[in-house]
Amino acid sequence: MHDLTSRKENTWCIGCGNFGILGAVKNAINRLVDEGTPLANIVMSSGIGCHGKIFDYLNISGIYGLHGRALATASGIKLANPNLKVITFGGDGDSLGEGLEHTLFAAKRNIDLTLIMHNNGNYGLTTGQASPLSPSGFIGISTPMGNVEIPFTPITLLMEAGASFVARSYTARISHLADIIYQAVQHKGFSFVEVLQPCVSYNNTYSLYNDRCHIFNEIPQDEDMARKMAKDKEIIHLGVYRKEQLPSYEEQIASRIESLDRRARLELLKASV
Amino acid sequence: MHDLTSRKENTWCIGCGNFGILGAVKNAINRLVDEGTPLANIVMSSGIGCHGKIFDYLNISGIYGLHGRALATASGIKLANPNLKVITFGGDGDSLGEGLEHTLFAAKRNIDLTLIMHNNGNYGLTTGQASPLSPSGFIGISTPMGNVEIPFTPITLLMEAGASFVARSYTARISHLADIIYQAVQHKGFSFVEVLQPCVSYNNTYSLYNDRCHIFNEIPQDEDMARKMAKDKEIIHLGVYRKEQLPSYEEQIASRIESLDRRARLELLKASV
Amino acid sequence: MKTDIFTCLVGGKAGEGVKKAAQVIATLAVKQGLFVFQTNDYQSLIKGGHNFSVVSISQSEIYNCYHKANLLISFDERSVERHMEDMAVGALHFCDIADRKHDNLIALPLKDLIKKHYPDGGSASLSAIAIFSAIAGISKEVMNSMINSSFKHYKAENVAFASEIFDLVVQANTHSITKLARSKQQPGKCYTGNQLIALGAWLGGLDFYFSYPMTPASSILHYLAKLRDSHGVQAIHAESELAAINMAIGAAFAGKRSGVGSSGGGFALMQEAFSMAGMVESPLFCVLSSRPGPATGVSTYTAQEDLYFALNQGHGEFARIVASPDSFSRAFTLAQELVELAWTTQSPAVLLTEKHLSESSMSIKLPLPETIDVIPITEKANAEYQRYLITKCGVSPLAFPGVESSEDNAVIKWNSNEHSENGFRTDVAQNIVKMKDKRNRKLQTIYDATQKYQRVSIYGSGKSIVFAYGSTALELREAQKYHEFQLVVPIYLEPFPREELAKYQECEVIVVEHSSQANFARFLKEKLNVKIKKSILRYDGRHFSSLMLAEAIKETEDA
Amino acid sequence: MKTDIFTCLVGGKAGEGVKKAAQVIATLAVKQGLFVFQTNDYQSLIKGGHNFSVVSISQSEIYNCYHKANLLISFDERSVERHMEDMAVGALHFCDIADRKHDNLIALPLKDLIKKHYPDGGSASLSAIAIFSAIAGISKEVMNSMINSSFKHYKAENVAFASEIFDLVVQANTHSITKLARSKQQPGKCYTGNQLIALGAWLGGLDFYFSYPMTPASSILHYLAKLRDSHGVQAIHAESELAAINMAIGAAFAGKRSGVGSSGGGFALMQEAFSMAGMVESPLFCVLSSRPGPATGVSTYTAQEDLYFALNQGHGEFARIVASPDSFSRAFTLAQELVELAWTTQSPAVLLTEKHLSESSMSIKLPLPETIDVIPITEKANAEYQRYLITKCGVSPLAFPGVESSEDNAVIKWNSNEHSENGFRTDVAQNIVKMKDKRNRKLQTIYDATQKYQRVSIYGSGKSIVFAYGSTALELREAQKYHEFQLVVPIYLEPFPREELAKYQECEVIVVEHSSQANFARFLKEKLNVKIKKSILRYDGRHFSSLMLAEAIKETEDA
Ligand SMILES: Cc1ncc(C[n+]2csc(CCOP(=O)(O)OP(=O)(O)O)c2C)c(N)n1
Ligand SMILES: Cc1ncc(C[n+]2csc(CCOP(=O)(O)OP(=O)(O)O)c2C)c(N)n1
Ligand code: SF4
Ligand code: SF4
Ligand SMILES: [Mg+2]
Ligand SMILES: [Mg+2]
Repeated sequence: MHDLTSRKENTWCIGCGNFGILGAVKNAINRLVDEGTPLANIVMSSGIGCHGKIFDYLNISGIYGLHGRALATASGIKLANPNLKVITFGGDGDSLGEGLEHTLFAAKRNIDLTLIMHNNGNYGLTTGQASPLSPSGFIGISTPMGNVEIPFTPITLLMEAGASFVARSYTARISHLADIIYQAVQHKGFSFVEVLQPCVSYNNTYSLYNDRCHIFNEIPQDEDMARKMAKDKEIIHLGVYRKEQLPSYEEQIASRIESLDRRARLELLKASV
Repeated sequence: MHDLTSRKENTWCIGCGNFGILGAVKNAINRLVDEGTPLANIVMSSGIGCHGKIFDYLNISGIYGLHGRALATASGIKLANPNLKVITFGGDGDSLGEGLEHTLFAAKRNIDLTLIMHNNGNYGLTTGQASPLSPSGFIGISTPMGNVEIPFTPITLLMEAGASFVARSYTARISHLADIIYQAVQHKGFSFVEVLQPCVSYNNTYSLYNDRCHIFNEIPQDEDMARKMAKDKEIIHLGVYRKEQLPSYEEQIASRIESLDRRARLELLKASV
Repeated sequence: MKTDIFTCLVGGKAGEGVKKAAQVIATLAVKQGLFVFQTNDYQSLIKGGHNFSVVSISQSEIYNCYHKANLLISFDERSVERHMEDMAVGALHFCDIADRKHDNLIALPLKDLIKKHYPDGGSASLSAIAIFSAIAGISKEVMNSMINSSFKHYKAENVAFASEIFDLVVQANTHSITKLARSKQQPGKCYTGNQLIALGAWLGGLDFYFSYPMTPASSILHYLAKLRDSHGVQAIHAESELAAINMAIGAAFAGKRSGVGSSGGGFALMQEAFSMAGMVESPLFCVLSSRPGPATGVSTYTAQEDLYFALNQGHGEFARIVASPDSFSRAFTLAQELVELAWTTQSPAVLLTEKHLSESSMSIKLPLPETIDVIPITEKANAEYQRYLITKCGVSPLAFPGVESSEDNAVIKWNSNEHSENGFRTDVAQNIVKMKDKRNRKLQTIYDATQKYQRVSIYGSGKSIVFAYGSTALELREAQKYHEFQLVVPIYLEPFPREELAKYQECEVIVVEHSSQANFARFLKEKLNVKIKKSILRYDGRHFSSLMLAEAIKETEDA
Repeated sequence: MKTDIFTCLVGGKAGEGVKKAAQVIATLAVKQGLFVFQTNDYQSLIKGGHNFSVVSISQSEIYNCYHKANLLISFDERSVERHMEDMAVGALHFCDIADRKHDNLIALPLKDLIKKHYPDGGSASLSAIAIFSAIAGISKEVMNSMINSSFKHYKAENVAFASEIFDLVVQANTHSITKLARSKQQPGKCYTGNQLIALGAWLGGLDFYFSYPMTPASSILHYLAKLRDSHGVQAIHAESELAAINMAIGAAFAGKRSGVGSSGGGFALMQEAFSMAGMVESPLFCVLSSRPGPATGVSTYTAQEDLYFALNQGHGEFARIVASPDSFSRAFTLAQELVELAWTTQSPAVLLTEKHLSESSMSIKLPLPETIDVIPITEKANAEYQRYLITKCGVSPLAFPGVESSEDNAVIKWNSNEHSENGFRTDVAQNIVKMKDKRNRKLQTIYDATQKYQRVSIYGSGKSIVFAYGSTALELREAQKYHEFQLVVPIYLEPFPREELAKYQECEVIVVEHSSQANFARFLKEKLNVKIKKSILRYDGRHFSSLMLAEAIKETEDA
């Protein structure tokens, strides 16, 4: 059991759902390591927001990226060293607002990365503005008269974009979450985990989620079913919505030859002029 | 009948599908004008690409915007003057690559705009790179070994994001296209028209589309049906996939009072200090 | 430290209402006819950590906060420890009984009283207000009415809680402290810099503000959003900065005055469209409020690192305006001016400021004009209308689509490609030259247009000439209370006010700025060929101590 | 015009193979031991319009194209009209019979012959090659073998078509024209500037190139993409420029040399991440190839408007390198240097160039080094590893995750927030200062590191001192054939090579550039306090005529 805790003081609000994610990720990483993945081969990237602070609390290598760009950063890491398992932490503003494009393209390409999206339904770190996942009517500091937009459904949006692994879990179901994260990282191809993450300061959804969440165990047999479950207004279904084996981006574009050292490059050029 | 042709020389390749779009848009605008919309109230914005050149050929007001940003530009126009009918022309690279975020957010907000997306399956103006809609295997100048990505399905992607009017047509079915564009502009809320647009220079899809395209007349009764039709691999279904009346963004956020003139502002401030 | 200055520091965890306490204390002081400066030191977190807020109060105008406090109120142990050094001679330091680790602390049962009055949990915020009121000789009635108007919830509990603390402090009657004399002056009201920017821009005609939140600019968005229905202004939180600025250009095209605001990172994302504003000749009001960079940097602190970045935004060559307010009142007037200039010159205009101005508060009288001359800038347009008509001044007639003043056959085309006079795209050599020349002629037109406003401030006189810009000028004006020098502040940076500043050419000057690379000094060298006697730099994100500035300037003279 | 220079101009519609014809003509000339410069004038459209390509051929090195052609080949009427004025004395102008509107044109049945040889449609491209070959005294065999190796399809038809035209031209035997003498020199090969940048960067170790297409940078992406399997390099067309640059930083973190490229508009979108490269101290190679701005501007023409933008990219203060190649060979060597410098100093390095260099071709011998000293820059890392270790030179040890040289317990953290030595976020005042000071120390380190490369070029001597940068230097070197002057070219712009250029301090100089605001002159004034005797500006997107430059410089001296 590796203690993956850094020495950095944790500044999440007491009761924040992010603690659940941190705990679950640690569990998942330990399981991966136990099963043979060298810890040194697990790296992370994160965006900017409360979610991004996990970078400071998790003692593994990685890049604390720009707001919205952590998946692009992660894609570069993965392409450069396909041996690394890359886990990206994004906020709902981060991954589906500022960085929406990168999220959907990572899914479309099926690059072998994992995106863990902290869905707290608002912009936490900037003190509670409405996010792309805030419900209609949400009163935030930038929408004092109420949000008029209809939130995206991340599960179906990511399925639509082509993500080959799509799942949802909840920070208060740590062992479920840890298992989902483990599966996501193990999955070859792009994996997306929507994590329902209550924000005690600006969007306290604990009782809503505690009431409504329900874990399912079988991957829905077809897309229509998955979509219905994802959009269910009564029950919030937690589990894996899609898991498909498709060729991953980095495999498909690999060069036939390895990167040459500079002397070999010089020889190749000399030969060609 | 207004002749909406500008005096600018047309530089599209002979045979380019864009001519069909230009013709259809002119028809649609004339129909709108005939039915009472003042021509002066119809404005356009466009991105950068072969599609964007329509800005120069259509003699109406508008903004020739930045690559990928034409919908954001259009949103500003609409918010500032909700009386205007705003038509945006985007490329597939433009609207679903560089500008994907704006496209999905315009749909999500249901702002009353029309996006006409010239789907030519490549980046035409920059000489034929693979686009977000290029098929897998597409040999373009930036993917000489073949595109490995799976294209988005614009219809379902836009439905997923929340567009309230979603349709598909084909440049070689001008009257169908003109009617769809007319409906789209008339629709209150965000309307999206995917136009299949053969690019004779880099992606000549005429025979494919001529063989496979089929017009349907009834809006599919449910979402699952619409999705199946949109993704059909055999038949390319042309028609309106969704048409729903939902409150539009600009209506919902309207201020209770009109913009004040500066003297009235001064009085208001004087009263408040 | 001037004897008429009283500084109160409140420290505690984020979420405990430290900032709110300080703001109410500032407002209370203003109600007494006193002048205040209020600032907040906090980190990028929502609850916990360590925040502190400072209010410096004076009988005359005060331009900065002081580092040594006369009254300290610590809500937790960390605050006690952190601020032991910040006590002025004779200072009082209040804390909870549990945190009384030092002899010279005055303990109150703060936590117990919170539990007593708010069984469901409450915040320490009000205790600071009560302690301050008791110490400063403010009556319980005044205090309670202020509390009533400042806190929406738990009105009865608040009054009971505050009153009990007030009484305890009066009973403690520890040492004597100069009571704050009620003055007959009218210091005005407390505003944050961002509020003044927002109000000023609005008075300048701003109808639409498009933004994506980013500290320290976010509160402009929040403030304007609240004014929607009362002031008829729209503040829109867009999906990204890129969206925001392109929307703003669209809104300008349709005839509405629009603006954007962010910090450096957000502006970094807006460069392409900023350049587009130059090309399509869109009026565009921008607020760039700086924090330490590069990249995400230090999000809640102050800096002036973005000077060259702000001056050189956008690829390609085009005219722009960049100006930085040197005071709180100027934030208000300059925002108005820049909206106006953006529209009269059809150019992007940047209000460059810093967290220190954006998020601090100061008591000012809102400098409202008597009347406003509304110069109509909209032209009538007909079929002959040419968006980019070549003119001597470089500015072409501006018309809007679908409005009364434009005839139905007017075709109004804005073009991000190089274009001919009619707005259609061109790549013909002569057209390119003509259009670039036209746009370049705006450089002079803008220079002339700025002339009707105050472009340079000069404060005081003395042996040394000290240059600064932005809110650093405030830090220096407070320093002038301790040492005399001449403070020269270019408000307009681009176009550079060369006439007003010509007399400083080749002079020996001291330059004060919040930059690690002395970029403002570099700028002055380029513009005025000044000799830099000394660069006084602070780049740890904190504001300058005015006392230390006075000292440092004096030292330079003695050397 | 020098008598040993022969210029051939091919004009026609986009899609007719104008550019291809000129490229093959250039290659043919090089095969004869002649030197060439080849450039293309085209618009942003795929078929139609009017394109023309020019090849200037000489027995000695030639640095620019000429405006007056000795041989003109017009594929359509518009070309005929456009280029009547571009005929040098005694020039031959070939066209199709239908377009023979002027007496001094030589008509050939071009369109008929195309129909005859290619019933399904063909292009005029080959006719130009045949006309040139016949006129220049190149044998039919040499011509045909070149055609065979240059065109993949219709091999038999091509040879028949070209041969028939060749024979017609020989038969026409119109006037005498200096046949191009075969020379014994070795002019090397024809490369475009972008090919040289790509190859140079690759030789510098570039493994990943992330880009989004934008003229005139796109062909780097296209060229490298083709080399994937032969050279082991990846060229990735990302979803946007924002994606590209963030990917590049990610790749650098994982240990691979990476780069990005675009034009001004694309870099405008990359500013935030450019700043991030400064903060996380990521090595980052960038190619900024300019076209006229602002905004979309004029996409297929040349400009040097982005100087200040390029120098001041990204918010916040950090060190960077900006350099511009003054020749085609330099494009190759400088790209190598900049990749190397980016990695040794862990900083962003920008190769600033223009469409004129990027998309023109010149015959050069690839300046290959004998050997390469590979300096290992990867450090071993263990549990004690600190990504941002404070060092005297400002550069910290660089280690990569999950590789052999890093122990399993090494934690390697790159942080876009201000950070402590270990890479964790900080907002502590002292840490901010320490880290900024560390990064600022790189300014000197970079300056020293660039010293091992040639930072300034000086060409020729004469009465005037002429300053230029980038490919404007080529235009001036060709001008030196007609008038003597000293040409001074800073290759490195940031850090500025102050030592090498100290001797020009306060000098009177002429500055030549493709800018409407004389920004390079402004830059030199700031850096060297030079007196600008004359600014020679061209900003219509076209390259300078070297003859006119010589004239203009001479005039300044006579004045
Ligand atoms: C380019 C840029 N724009 C804005 C910001 C300011 N900012 C920091 S965090 C944040 C929003 C965070 O919301 P979300 O991604 O949902 O994360 P959360 O805090 O809710 O976990 C914003 C807008 C930034 N850092 N960078
Ligand atoms: C920011 C930016 N990046 C890149 C470009 C270059 N560019 C011009 S058009 C284009 C692609 C066009 O593709 P698409 O949008 O599909 O339009 P099409 O030409 O196919 O109609 C690109 C990349 C640009 N103008 N601006
Ligand atoms: S603001 Fe919300 S998301 Fe952020 S730390 Fe607090 S509870 Fe968590
Ligand atoms: S390149 Fe393709 S899209 Fe562009 S004008 Fe030609 S045919 Fe049309
Ligand atoms: Mg969030
Ligand atoms: Mg396209």
